[in-house]
Amino acid sequence: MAENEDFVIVGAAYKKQVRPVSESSVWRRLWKRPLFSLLVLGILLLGCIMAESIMNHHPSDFYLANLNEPPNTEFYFGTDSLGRDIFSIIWYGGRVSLFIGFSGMAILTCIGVFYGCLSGMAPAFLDNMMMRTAEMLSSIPNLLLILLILSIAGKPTPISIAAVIGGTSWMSLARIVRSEVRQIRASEYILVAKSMGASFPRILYYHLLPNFLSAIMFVVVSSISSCIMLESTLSFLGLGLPVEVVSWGSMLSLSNKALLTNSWWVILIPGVFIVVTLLCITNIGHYLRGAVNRRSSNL
Amino acid sequence: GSNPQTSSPKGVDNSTLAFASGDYTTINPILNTHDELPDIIFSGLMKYDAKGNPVTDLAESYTYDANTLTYIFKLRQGVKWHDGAAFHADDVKFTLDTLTQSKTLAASITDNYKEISSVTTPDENTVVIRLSKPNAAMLNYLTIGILPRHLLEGKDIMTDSFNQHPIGTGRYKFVSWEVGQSVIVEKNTDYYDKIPQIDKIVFKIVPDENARALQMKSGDLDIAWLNAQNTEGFRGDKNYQVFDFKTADYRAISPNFAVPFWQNNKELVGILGYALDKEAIVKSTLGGRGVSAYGPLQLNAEYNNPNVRHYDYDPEKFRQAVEALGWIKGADGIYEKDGQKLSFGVDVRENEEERIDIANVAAQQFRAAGVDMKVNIIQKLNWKTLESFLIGEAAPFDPDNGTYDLFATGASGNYTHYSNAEVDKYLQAARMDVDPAARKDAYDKFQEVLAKEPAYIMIAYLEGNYVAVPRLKGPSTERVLGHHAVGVMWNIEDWTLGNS
Amino acid sequence: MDNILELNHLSVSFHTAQGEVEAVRNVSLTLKKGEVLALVGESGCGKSVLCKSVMKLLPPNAFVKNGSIVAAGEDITQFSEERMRCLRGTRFSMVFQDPMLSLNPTIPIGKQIMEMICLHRKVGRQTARQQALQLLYLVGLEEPEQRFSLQPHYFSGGMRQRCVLAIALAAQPQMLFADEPTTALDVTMQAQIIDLLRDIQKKLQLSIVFISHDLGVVARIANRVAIMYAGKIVEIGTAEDIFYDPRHPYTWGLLRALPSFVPRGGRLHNIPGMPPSLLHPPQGDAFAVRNAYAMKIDYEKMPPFYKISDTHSAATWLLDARAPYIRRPELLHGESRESIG
Amino acid sequence: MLRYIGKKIGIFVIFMGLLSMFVFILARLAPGDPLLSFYGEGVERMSTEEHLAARQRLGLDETLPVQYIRWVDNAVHGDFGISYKYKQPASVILMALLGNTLLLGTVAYVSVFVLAVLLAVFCTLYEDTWVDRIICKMGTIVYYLPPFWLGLLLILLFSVNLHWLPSGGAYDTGRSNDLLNRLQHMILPLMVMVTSHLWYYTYMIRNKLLDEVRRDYVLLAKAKGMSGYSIVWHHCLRNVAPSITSIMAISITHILSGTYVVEAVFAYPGIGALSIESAKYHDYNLLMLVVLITGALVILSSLLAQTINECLDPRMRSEGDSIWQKMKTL
Amino acid sequence: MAEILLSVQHVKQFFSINASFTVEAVNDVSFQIRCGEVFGLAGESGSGKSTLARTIMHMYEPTAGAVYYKEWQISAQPIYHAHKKDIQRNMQMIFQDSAAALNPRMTVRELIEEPLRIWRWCSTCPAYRQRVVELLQLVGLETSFLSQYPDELSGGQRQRVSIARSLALEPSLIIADEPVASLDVSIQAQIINLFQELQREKQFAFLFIAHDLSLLRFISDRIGVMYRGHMVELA
Ligand SMILES: Nc1ncnc2c1ncn2[C@@H]1O[C@H](COP(=O)(O)OP(=O)(O)OP(=O)(O)O)[C@@H](O)[C@H]1O
Ligand SMILES: Nc1ncnc2c1ncn2[C@@H]1O[C@H](COP(=O)(O)OP(=O)(O)OP(=O)(O)O)[C@@H](O)[C@H]1O
Ligand SMILES: [Mg+2]
Ligand SMILES: [Mg+2]
Repeated sequence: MAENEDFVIVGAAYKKQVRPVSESSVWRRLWKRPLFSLLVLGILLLGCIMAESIMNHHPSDFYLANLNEPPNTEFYFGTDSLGRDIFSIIWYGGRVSLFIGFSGMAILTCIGVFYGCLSGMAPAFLDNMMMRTAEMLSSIPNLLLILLILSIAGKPTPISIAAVIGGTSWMSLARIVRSEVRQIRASEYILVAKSMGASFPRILYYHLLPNFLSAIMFVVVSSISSCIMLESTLSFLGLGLPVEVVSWGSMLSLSNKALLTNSWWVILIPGVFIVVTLLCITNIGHYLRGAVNRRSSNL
Repeated sequence: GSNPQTSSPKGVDNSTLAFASGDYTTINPILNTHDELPDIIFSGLMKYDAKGNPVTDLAESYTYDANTLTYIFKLRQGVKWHDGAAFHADDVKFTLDTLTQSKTLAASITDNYKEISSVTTPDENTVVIRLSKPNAAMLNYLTIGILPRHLLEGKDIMTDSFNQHPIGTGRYKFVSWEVGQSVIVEKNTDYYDKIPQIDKIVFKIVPDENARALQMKSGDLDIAWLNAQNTEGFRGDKNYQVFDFKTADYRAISPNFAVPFWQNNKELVGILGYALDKEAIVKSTLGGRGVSAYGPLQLNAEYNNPNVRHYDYDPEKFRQAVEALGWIKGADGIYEKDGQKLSFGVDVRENEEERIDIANVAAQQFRAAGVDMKVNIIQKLNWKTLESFLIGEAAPFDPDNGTYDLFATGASGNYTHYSNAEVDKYLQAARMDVDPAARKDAYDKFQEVLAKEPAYIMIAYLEGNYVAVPRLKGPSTERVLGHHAVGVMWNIEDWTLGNS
Repeated sequence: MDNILELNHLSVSFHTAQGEVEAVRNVSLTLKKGEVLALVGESGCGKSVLCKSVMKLLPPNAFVKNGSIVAAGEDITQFSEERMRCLRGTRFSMVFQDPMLSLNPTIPIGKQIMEMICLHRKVGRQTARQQALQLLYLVGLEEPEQRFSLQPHYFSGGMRQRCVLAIALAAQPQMLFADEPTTALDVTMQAQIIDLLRDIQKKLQLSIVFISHDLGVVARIANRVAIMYAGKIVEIGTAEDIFYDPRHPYTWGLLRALPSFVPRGGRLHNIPGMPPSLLHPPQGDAFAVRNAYAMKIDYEKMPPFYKISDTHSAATWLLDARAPYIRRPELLHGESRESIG
Repeated sequence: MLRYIGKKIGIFVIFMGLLSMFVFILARLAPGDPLLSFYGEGVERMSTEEHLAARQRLGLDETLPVQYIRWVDNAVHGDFGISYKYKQPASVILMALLGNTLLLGTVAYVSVFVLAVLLAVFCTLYEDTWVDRIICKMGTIVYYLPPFWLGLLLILLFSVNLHWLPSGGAYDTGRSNDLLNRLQHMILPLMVMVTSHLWYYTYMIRNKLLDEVRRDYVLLAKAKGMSGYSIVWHHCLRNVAPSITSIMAISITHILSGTYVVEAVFAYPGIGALSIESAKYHDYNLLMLVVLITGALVILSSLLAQTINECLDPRMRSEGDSIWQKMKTL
Repeated sequence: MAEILLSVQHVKQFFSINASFTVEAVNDVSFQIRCGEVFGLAGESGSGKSTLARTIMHMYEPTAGAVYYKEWQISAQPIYHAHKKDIQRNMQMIFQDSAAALNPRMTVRELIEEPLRIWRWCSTCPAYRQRVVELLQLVGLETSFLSQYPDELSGGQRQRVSIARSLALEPSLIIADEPVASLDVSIQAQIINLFQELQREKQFAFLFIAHDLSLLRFISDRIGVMYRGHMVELA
């Protein structure tokens, strides 16, 4: 009887067919997130933001009684040859450096993306002109251009340095964006959006940006590092920030000096902080990029 | 050494010395005033001995007539330029005329020669120099290298290619110049005096201090001037020797008396010295390689007057003195008077790292004492507006050089607008008087007056630390060096290089 | 032993972020020498994956979950990449779904063919060139000499498809997988390519696995037809079996959906609903929710294969002895079949 | 063909004109006294008249347009003026150092890209395996190491401790024509330049390649029986070559401006330091020349890249990429 | 007879690849579509169907000839711009490849909402959602698709999303460029049925492009066949 019941025709959509789904995948997805990087970066950022309450010494003071001391309980990361407390400088300087890094990145990304999109969407003639202009600007060695503009801009502040660095380093990003946009702009969804009457900012924001974001992610993230490095090069050249504003960049030039004096703490600690920070940022950027589903390789 | 291939007598390899040098743009004694190369390629009528006193060089002898203010120099015979041409009195006249009359020349030293009214050459071996005013330091100034007339006459001294292919009469001959890389000189075997023993000197251009230290370590250099910190790494290493030269190079904060703050507060200049722990500055910024400074002639062996007021570190004394002047500490810990803060800026040029450090440490010490000194890093000095400058000066030789032009009212180097009638008087007297005893007396007085009303807040004298390989023998620390420790090669003819 | 390919209970899955995608589920089939087997099914039912898993061209996240692949008597399931490389091109080759994308856009057509020849046969460049030209003649490309050194973008879709075919045939394979070789082409081109395939198959005695979702196309070329649904084969038989005596409701649906079957102005017969996701394929018969003749058991249990004749079998509970008799809906008549075949 | 070349030359000339104008104006807007580098500290002692006369001598008293036109006029006749600092013709100074920089730059440039391509191919072949992951991590870390620091560290290791390599200079004195010697001196600077650029380009090329191996033609190539290595090498690389050449074209200044650090650390005589100094001390003529040279290099290489791309990929010839897009829907 | 909605008059569309070679993609084509009419356009691959559609949509400027929408000559730049709003709202296009025509980074909801948002169709957020749900139901999709990305949909579902989007603004003319060519038979049948129902219900004019004549015969009121850029048959 029961058997026959099974063979009663009930037709389509009689009930939903489901199979129990194991929940393990949620864990796996969470695991793939760069939790560790986020944590480390979070701690670093928090430390820099709350530098005042963490520091146990004044970052730009010279503790002349404690020259060149290795890390100890009073000076957690030791002191340099002028008696400055490296621990405090790290946090305080991190604030300046990260500010310059991030805002430089923001500026160059904004300019680069906007310029690149505009050029990519423009008719051939305008596009050509815009690209040649960018090429012209980028043919002047970056440092040289920064130097010239900084000297016109007057006394450097973190903001002006970030602005100048950002304002002079967007060209290669613009070029990448442009070539991406050139590829995307012929795609049909852009045509659709256009034929529906979408404005340029709308197309840029909803259609172009999300689609080339992954392509420029690495360039954007690594521009944070190049902004920090450029600032340190400027410090090295003596054109950087006023002395009372310490940054990781000025710390790096300190470590150059200390190379022969076996003060490993002066050499290593700032470098480690910079590299770790950048690595974390890269990891997170990489995740953001990878989060967009990519087909698997055909190889 | 990098070229061990040339053979030489046992135990001695005088072939090539590698010397770490800064970059050169020109090699010309009247354009480069403190550089090593012009010193050894060119020679002057006079030269300095170990003590820094002028003695004859190209001149065989000289006489001075105080009434007519005339020097008559007899020149050495048979001296040859490196290109083989004979050296004449004309060359001397040409050089001095260039210094005094050239329209295109813009060198910082021309002021030293402005008393020369005429130069004549009665014959090939005699030069007659007539002065318009007495100048006791003239013999010092005549140590300037003599330029060859036959190569430079009618040319623009500033831009002529001679500056890159110098021909002199000195101990070493210019051989080649690889731009940015090295300048090579070899010994002048026709030299009229003691011929140097080291065949060849390579001036390796290594501008970066750390790179220089590393090259020294890696054996690419034989002798190099290093900063105090880097020198530490070589001390006690048997593979290296360290020469600690005294230098007449000092650092001070020089107030600009043209700005209102200092015009109103001249008295502060001296007192501020009490607030600076100079020993600590030397220890930290100079790695302990230096001495605290109290006067511009402090390292002058003959003319120094140690018995002047010193303004050594004494915060209590500073407090009393400054409060005696009516300053009262404000709520922020900075002194105030009549609503004005005890606050001024100090300018430092961006490329001078050790000065920046000094300024920063000094600023911190001042702040602790209640003085607000702001450090400004600048690219270009503007003496019209700056409030004070972290100055570096040196008076290694004649006391006139490095005092008169700095402290006399309206003198060419007196950018700070310092003016003190008594100082002027003694400096003038010392300049006019050729008699050493009288001069000494005048300089003693000058130093006393200057100490009472100082022009600078003196900080420290630097040391010049040269690191060399042990096989290099001969450098003598007897001589007090000048700015940037220039002058090690003053006795280059005595240097020898052992085998590596 | 003329079974050139045997699949035994083959299951292939993909690891994805969402979970396991079961693209091929328990598929068994055989292919004889000189036979044309058509695989028919909706998009995403696993046709391409099936072919690629035989050639081991699946991406790294795919894995053979179960079953074995036997080619010309050799079990190649566990073959290493190196050994597979020798088989690819010679034992079996493949014509991919999209001729526009499967040619390298920057390399001249001729070179792409020669590459294949040089790879598998020790011949000089000149001979390879000669052979490549012959192949281009074979696939009916006009003026092959002139076109030999042109990049693919100078070619129309049909011409490109011919070139891909030439590449696939270059190393004289025993077996060819043709993965929807005509879908992207228009009707005239489609007909040409199918005729060409048929010719070549006859000439070279090839075994072909022909993939399509268009029964009309299949009717023109196939000896045997396998209908796939949601990773499984639901019905398999000779072309006659499938077209004249289909047993699976899904096959009925497919046959009825052709537009030429309905007079103008009418409504096309369609199968309601969407094919299931293979991410978590449903329990029971996957077709049940779209099947007007579904029985309760269809929602619970996977139907087994029922043999209808020696060549014909189908997996549906309708063939079970206990099932009620269902009158097959009216299908294509003889003359309509002519119109598509 | 002639028209093609003519067009390229036209672009070149306009480009150089605009570039020189831009830098000319920028340099002169920057505050500071160019006389300072000519006369040294002496400038501070000059009276106003002397100062004026000196400016006149250097032709700095005229209005900007006049100065610019005169500069262009001279430059067209091959006279680029004298360097204020070196007091010699700017071209002489530049030529003396340009060779060194070009040598180092070219070798660095070539090795960066050769290594980048090799690494990228390697990473692509082993995508998502531990080798790839390790290379990526290492590459990123090395890329982030500050070049100053790395340079000094390398000297410490290879010259001071191991005595394997010279620590500075472009060649041993007097052996400027000894290529081997030059190479020996170039190894350390090269290592710094390569490490500070390598990963950036590797990563870009790697990404391009990863996109490329996801194309369908790869599957066809694989079905032919080609190995993964030869697919990437013969097919994918060829297809990403246009992107690589365009990246290479823009990277020239990137790599050239990287020489500054290297020159400072390794006392390598080159134009990097020269250009910085010239900008810092308002050595206008030298600055202009340096910028023109790098500008010419960039535009030439980008024109070259364009030409190469057009040869590699005929689709590029007409209006870039769009036509291909259209053709796809054919 | 209903009024003429779209009129294509002697339109030519040439692409010059280089100096010596010009593709004559569309060559002197004329036809008209009335309100509520279904016009089928057939032709083999490369015959210029898509190009014609794009020219009508003002994506290309015609080399010669004119396109009239109602009484406006929309192929002329100034006139197009004067009536841009009306045209953009009332002419919608559905592309052959639904995967390419849907932005892969937008969810179904965002995709369908986009034209509504551009035209400020509703005043509140819930109203937008309401409208999207309505549209989804119209094309036979469940609301559970709202937050899915195009990659996660099957071809048929994607095509439905495209259709829903093109219907969002209730246009008077829809141009469908081979909307079912890449779909398999059963899905194709579903979509065609859907088109027919919608067309009957909403009474929009329809330019339907396909290369399958049997399909066209089935759906359209009139058919044009293109061959190498020319319109060769009008039935
Ligand atoms: N690389 C992959 N990763 C995950 N799933 C995949 C992958 N490739 C294919 N699939 C899944 O496998 C199933 C079968 O795909 P397949 O390509 O074989 O379909 P098909 O029958 O060839 O369809 P079509 O007619 O569209 O070509 C699909 O559901 C698809 O989602
Ligand atoms: N932007 C363009 N530039 C150059 N040629 C083009 C362009 N767009 C289309 N063509 C050419 O115009 C012709 C017609 O192309 P179109 O895409 O209109 O054909 P179709 O009829 O839509 O073909 P299919 O059925 O394959 O979609 C083709 O030969 C094509 O190469
Ligand atoms: Mg498929
Ligand atoms: Mg089309």
